[in-house]
Amino acid sequence: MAERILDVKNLEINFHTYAGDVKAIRDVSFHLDKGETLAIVGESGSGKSVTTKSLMGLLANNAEVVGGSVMYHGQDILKKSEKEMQNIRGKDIAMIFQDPMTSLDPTMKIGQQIAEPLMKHKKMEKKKAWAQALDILKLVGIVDPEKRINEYPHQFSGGMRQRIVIAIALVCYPEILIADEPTTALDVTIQAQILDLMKELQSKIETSIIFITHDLGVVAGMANRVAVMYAGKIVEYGTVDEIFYNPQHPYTWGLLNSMPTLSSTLLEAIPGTPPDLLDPPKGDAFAARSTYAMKIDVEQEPPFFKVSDTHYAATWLLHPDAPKVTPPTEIIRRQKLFAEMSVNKSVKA
Amino acid sequence: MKINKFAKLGTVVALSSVFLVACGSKSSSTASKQVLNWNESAELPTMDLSTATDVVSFDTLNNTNEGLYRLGKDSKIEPGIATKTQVSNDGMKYTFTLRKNSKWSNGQKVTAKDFVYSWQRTVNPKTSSQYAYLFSGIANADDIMNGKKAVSTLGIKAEGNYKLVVTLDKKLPYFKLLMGFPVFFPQNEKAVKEYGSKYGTASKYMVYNGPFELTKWTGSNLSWTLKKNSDYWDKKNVKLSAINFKVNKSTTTSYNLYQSGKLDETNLSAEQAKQLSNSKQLVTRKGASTFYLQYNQTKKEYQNANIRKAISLVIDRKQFVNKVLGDGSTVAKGLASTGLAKLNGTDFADAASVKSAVATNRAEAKKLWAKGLKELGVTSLDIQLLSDDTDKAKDSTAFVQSQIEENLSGAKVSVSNVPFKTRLARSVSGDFGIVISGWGADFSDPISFLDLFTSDNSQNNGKWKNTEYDKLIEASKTTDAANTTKRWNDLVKAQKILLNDQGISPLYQQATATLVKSKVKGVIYNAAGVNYNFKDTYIAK
Amino acid sequence: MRKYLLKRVFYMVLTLFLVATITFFLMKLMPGTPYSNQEKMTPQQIQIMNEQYGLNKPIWLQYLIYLGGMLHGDLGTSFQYSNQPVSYLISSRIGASAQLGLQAMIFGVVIGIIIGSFAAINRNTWIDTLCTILSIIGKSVPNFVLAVLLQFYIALKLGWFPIADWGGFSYTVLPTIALGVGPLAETARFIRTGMVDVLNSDYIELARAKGLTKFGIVYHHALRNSLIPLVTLIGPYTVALMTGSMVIENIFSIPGIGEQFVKSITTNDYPTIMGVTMLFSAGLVVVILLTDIVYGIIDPRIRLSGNGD
Amino acid sequence: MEEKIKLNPDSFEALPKAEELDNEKIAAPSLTFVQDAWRRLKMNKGAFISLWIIVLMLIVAFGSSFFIDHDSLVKSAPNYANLPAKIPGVPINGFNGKLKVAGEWVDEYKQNNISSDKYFVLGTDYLGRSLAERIIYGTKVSLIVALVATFFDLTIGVAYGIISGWKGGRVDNVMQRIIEIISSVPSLVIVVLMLLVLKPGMTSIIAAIAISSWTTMARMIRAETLQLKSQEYVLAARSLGESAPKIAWKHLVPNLSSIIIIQTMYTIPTAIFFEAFLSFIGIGISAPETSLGVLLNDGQKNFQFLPYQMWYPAIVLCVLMIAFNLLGDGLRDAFDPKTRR
Repeated sequence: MAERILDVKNLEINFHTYAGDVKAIRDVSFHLDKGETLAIVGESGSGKSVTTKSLMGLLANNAEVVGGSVMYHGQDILKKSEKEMQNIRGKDIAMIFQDPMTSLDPTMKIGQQIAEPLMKHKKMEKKKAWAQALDILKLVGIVDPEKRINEYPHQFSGGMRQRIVIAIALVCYPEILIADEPTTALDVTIQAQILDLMKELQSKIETSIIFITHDLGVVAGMANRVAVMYAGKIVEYGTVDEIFYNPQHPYTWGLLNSMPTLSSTLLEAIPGTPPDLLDPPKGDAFAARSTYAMKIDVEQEPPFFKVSDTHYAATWLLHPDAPKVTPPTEIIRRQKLFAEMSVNKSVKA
Repeated sequence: MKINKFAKLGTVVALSSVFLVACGSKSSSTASKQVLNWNESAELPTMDLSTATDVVSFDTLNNTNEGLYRLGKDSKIEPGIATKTQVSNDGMKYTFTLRKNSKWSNGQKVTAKDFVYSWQRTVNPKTSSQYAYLFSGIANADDIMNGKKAVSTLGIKAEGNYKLVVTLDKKLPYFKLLMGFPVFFPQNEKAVKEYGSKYGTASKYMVYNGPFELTKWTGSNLSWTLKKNSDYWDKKNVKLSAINFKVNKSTTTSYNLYQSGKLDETNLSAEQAKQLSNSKQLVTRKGASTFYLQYNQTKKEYQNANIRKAISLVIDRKQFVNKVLGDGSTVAKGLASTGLAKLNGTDFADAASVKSAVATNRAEAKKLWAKGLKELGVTSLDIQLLSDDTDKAKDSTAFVQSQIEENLSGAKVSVSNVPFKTRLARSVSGDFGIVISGWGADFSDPISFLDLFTSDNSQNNGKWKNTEYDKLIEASKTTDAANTTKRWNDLVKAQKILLNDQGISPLYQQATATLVKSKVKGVIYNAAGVNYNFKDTYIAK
Repeated sequence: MRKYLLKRVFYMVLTLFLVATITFFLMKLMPGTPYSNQEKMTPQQIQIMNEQYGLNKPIWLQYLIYLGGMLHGDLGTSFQYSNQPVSYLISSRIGASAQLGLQAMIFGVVIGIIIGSFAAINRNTWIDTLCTILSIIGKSVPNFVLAVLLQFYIALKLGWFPIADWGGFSYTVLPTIALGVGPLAETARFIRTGMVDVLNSDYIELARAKGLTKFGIVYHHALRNSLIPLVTLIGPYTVALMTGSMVIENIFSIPGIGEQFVKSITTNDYPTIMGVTMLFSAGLVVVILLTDIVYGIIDPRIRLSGNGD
Repeated sequence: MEEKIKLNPDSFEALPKAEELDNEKIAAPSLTFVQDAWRRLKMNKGAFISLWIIVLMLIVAFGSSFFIDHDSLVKSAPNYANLPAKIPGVPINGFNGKLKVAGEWVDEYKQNNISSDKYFVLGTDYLGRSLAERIIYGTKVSLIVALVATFFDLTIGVAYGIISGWKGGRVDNVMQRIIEIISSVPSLVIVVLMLLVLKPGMTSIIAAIAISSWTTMARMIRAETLQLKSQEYVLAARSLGESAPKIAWKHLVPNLSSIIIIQTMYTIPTAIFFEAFLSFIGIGISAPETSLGVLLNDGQKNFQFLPYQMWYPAIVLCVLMIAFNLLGDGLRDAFDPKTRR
């Protein structure tokens, strides 16, 4: 069993707004093992970013952690002071942001921007820090780094900038790297390059990654495990294979169904919009958009039902009393594949 | 309370110091403190006496330079460079003997040639002196100014270095007074030539022969210092070692400075004067200037005497000077100011006053107004009231407007307060209905006022015309010039004609309220011509 | 870059030329004459005087002469000071005005930055509210009212600073404050808004994610980025200081340009009015050009994109 | 997994369609742009109070036209000159007819033998005219100057900006050069020069301020128009062949409205300040008309003795300026989509 380095339990976060409290994160629990990549998938507004920002202690002013804990090396990060958090950020837990166009300081040389964490955390002198910045620039694949280290962000393309952002995040060799939709703002061709780079660096630097995305397609190649979030809650989690080939939650079905694959030509969108978290629905938040909704879905929240040791899903459909439903054909196809895969596995075993 | 105590103490000290000075023994003990800090409300524009036009320039020239005479207290003539004056029997020729110990600050002696040079320079049209008109009466001056005769024909001749002969075209009863006015001071030819166009534009581009020397004046700065002139012939009677002048355009500022002891004198706004009317340090400088309403008689409504009289009668001048101005200004008795000239103990202003011309009688005014409107065949009248944009002028127009509109039905007054030069231009071009303007005497003689309203005078902007008035003024200058009483009577009669006809409606005789520290003694102030003479001033203590 | 500069300078000259032209003809429309004693002068004298001032020539010729003179730095002769060249009047007084303006600018900008960033860092707290109220008041109280109050209460009643006059540094304190409060309030508001924006930006979030201290973030990232746009305000500040000096110099009896300008207005001294107007315009145009150049130098985004347009 | 929850037998029946739809409603009330701005403005206490202060001042200033006219302005009563404030039933020094003279409170009304039933709420000026009346009238004049000048600023500035931005190319270039020239002379200098040429008075001041102050508005409108021009809906309107003025009116002006409103809120206090400044240096509104600037100028001359004569108009002027500035800030925040949450 791998070492568990991060353990999030029953996290609840509210945002205070003029209209009332927005319950952005509702009872979220997950963990991260050393060296693995956990993907958190969900539509925008489902609370992925809020969750990860709470790990960094970077929540907005009007956010309040109502309950839960985030255990990191046996200590609750949520209880740490700002000062203590400053020593964790960038050194132990680092983060890559979504938009490389805006996440670099336009008025500072990139060398300095990379060197900053080193000077802060490793107490390095400027010269030494810059030398190390140069190394990491090479590592992230910047051509002609000696020259470019003295340049400003606007002189770089989007992909290059994201490499720099990655360089900044990795320069202190953090234990956990949180990547918040790191490829969303990039061209598809660049996306692949960045993803490859991240995979390559992960093996070099031996970091654990929490990979946040709304794009399941990206997840497949990156993650070991996947957590699907909807309306501030995790609705299903499991290994990549379990999520991709044996999904149980209708929302996961919807996500997979709306993803292009080689075999299917028809893409199906999930109808409706996410619920308003000012006043979250009583039962299953997805019920309103689900074609499989049952009466109980609007009355009571579903608990997690165990599918396998690593796979849980919060849907009443898994209740023994629930009627058996037929998932979309694409899902049936996937589940078939999954069955074959497990047979193969057991054969190999 | 406090003020009283200090004031008493001040007098005692003052008396004793006068005593000491009178003994002529010790002045050094006070010399170290003999510095006066004086407030000015405007910059010093020039030190070239030929082109100077303003009070500050003339005042400064009067203290740094000297002519044939100095004007002492009450415009009394005191010795200057002239030690002896001979007047010919017909009064047309003056011979001055000059002192030999007067020196320019460039080391040259002051000679008769300097006077000749200075006068010729001033009347020369090329110099374009705006005060050259004062030379009118001196032989050939008018012709020279009009470019008809050569400058050298001017009636002034130097006989040797120390004798000066002046010949006149006509008798000038006030000739000696004129000699105390800086335009008639000598100028050092060498300095004028040497400095060229820079002459008189900074303290170093000027030479001095008066009690003080000008220093620290760059030509445009806001402060300068008059330093005791160690070469002055009468230096032992000059007690001040220096006078620091400081320009403060806001009386609020200058009063603050005065209160904090940075200034020994400040002029006050009307409001300040009103508030300080009980102060022991308040000194009211009565000016030789009268302010009056001048009607534009090229317009038919103002040709109507009833209208003019009605307007005049409606104004409560007493209330105006006491409550509105409150700076010590007094109700004008007539055109010529009080204290200007006396004959046998009677002031000209009293002799020539017409009570009804400056009285308030609203019932009468309404009657006359109605009559006047009827004669004009109108029921209402728009009155354009023009004046300067100074505070006093604004107060005046506001008050006159309120008095007219409140009491004369059908009168609608529109007011414009414009800068001085704009006001002048509009006066000259006749672009006004009624203008509130003032005139200050250049020298202490009623003629300085009365000359204004002869029909051919260029300054008679209202174009009031009265042949008898013209004749009387002419007579005072020619046939009656030699006879003091006759001349006096002519002038009295003339002013009465002017007032009875309301050619103008006098408002008030201007005074300037100032605060002067009680330790400052011996400041000589004259209303007409140059105002301040600091030669005898000293600080008591 | 050179081409761009040349273009700018060309437009600058063109602008000044047009300003000179317009001012010149405006002055010709003004009522009144330069002489204060016109009635007492003979026609001969007036004619000679008009010749001296060049007023007898046709207006177009006067205009050409004026323009020609201006090229040599000759702005004519003042009407109120006899024989005093306007260029001398201006040059002898520009020092005080420039010193006062510069001090007021530095005072306003520096204190404004401190207050503004303080408010932004503590936004939505009472500190922010206090700073906002102060800057609104600073923006709303006319500088001449403030000057009168400062002079009376601080100088006269408390005696902390000289009441008026122009001497050492202590003389400049009150006028500097009176003049600088406007820019101060403006700067504080500008910096606050800018810094709130910057503090909400992604790169500040990244800086926080790096684990930098609050001070480090504000000093190294937020301040830098919110200061750069401040350069664009220097032009408007210059205007505010030039015009503000007109009354402030009067109240504090400072021998400066603004004071001179007001005097020349009330004395119909056209050459001085024109001269000061030209000076103000030229100053402003140069300041705007300089701020554009400086902006290009300190903002790397503009600096390296070349033309800076 | 243990179930602590009671499950009904029918719990697992499929949900009827109607209920599904019901859940799709959005909980937060939907607001139009203006409504949203208004709500946000109301949230901003300072701005909201300012709005009411301005409304109140407008009502008082313009409502006073029925009571304070030309006659009451012109009428002087030197007997009552320079009396301090006296409010019936207020025994506080400074509001009971007493004035601090040389450190002691003196009843000026008694000293001047004024009948005890005479009250001046804010005292009187040097001609014995009620200061309260004059301040109200002065406020009106200041507001008129500001509003009318702003109106011209608005029309000229907006039209100029739209034309310049819309036409683009050479027209835009020339128009921008013109703005550059105008704004290279400090606007106060322009105003002063204009006033020297025009006859002094309210019309001239309004004209002078209007002429010099529209450039900022024009610049902002132009920049925004340039952006709007390339928006899809404008392109759509163009491709449908709508005329340029119609597009400007139907599409541009509504979208520019927030900028216009905000900029206006800042122009008004600037105009008020200009007017006060001009009156202060003595070339502003001429008697008998009065304005806050005139009153301030009159008051400051006498500040050492009758401080109330400057304080009252100064307070009114400052409150007015603060109110407009706060409202401007409030509107900017309310309209600025960036701060919409």
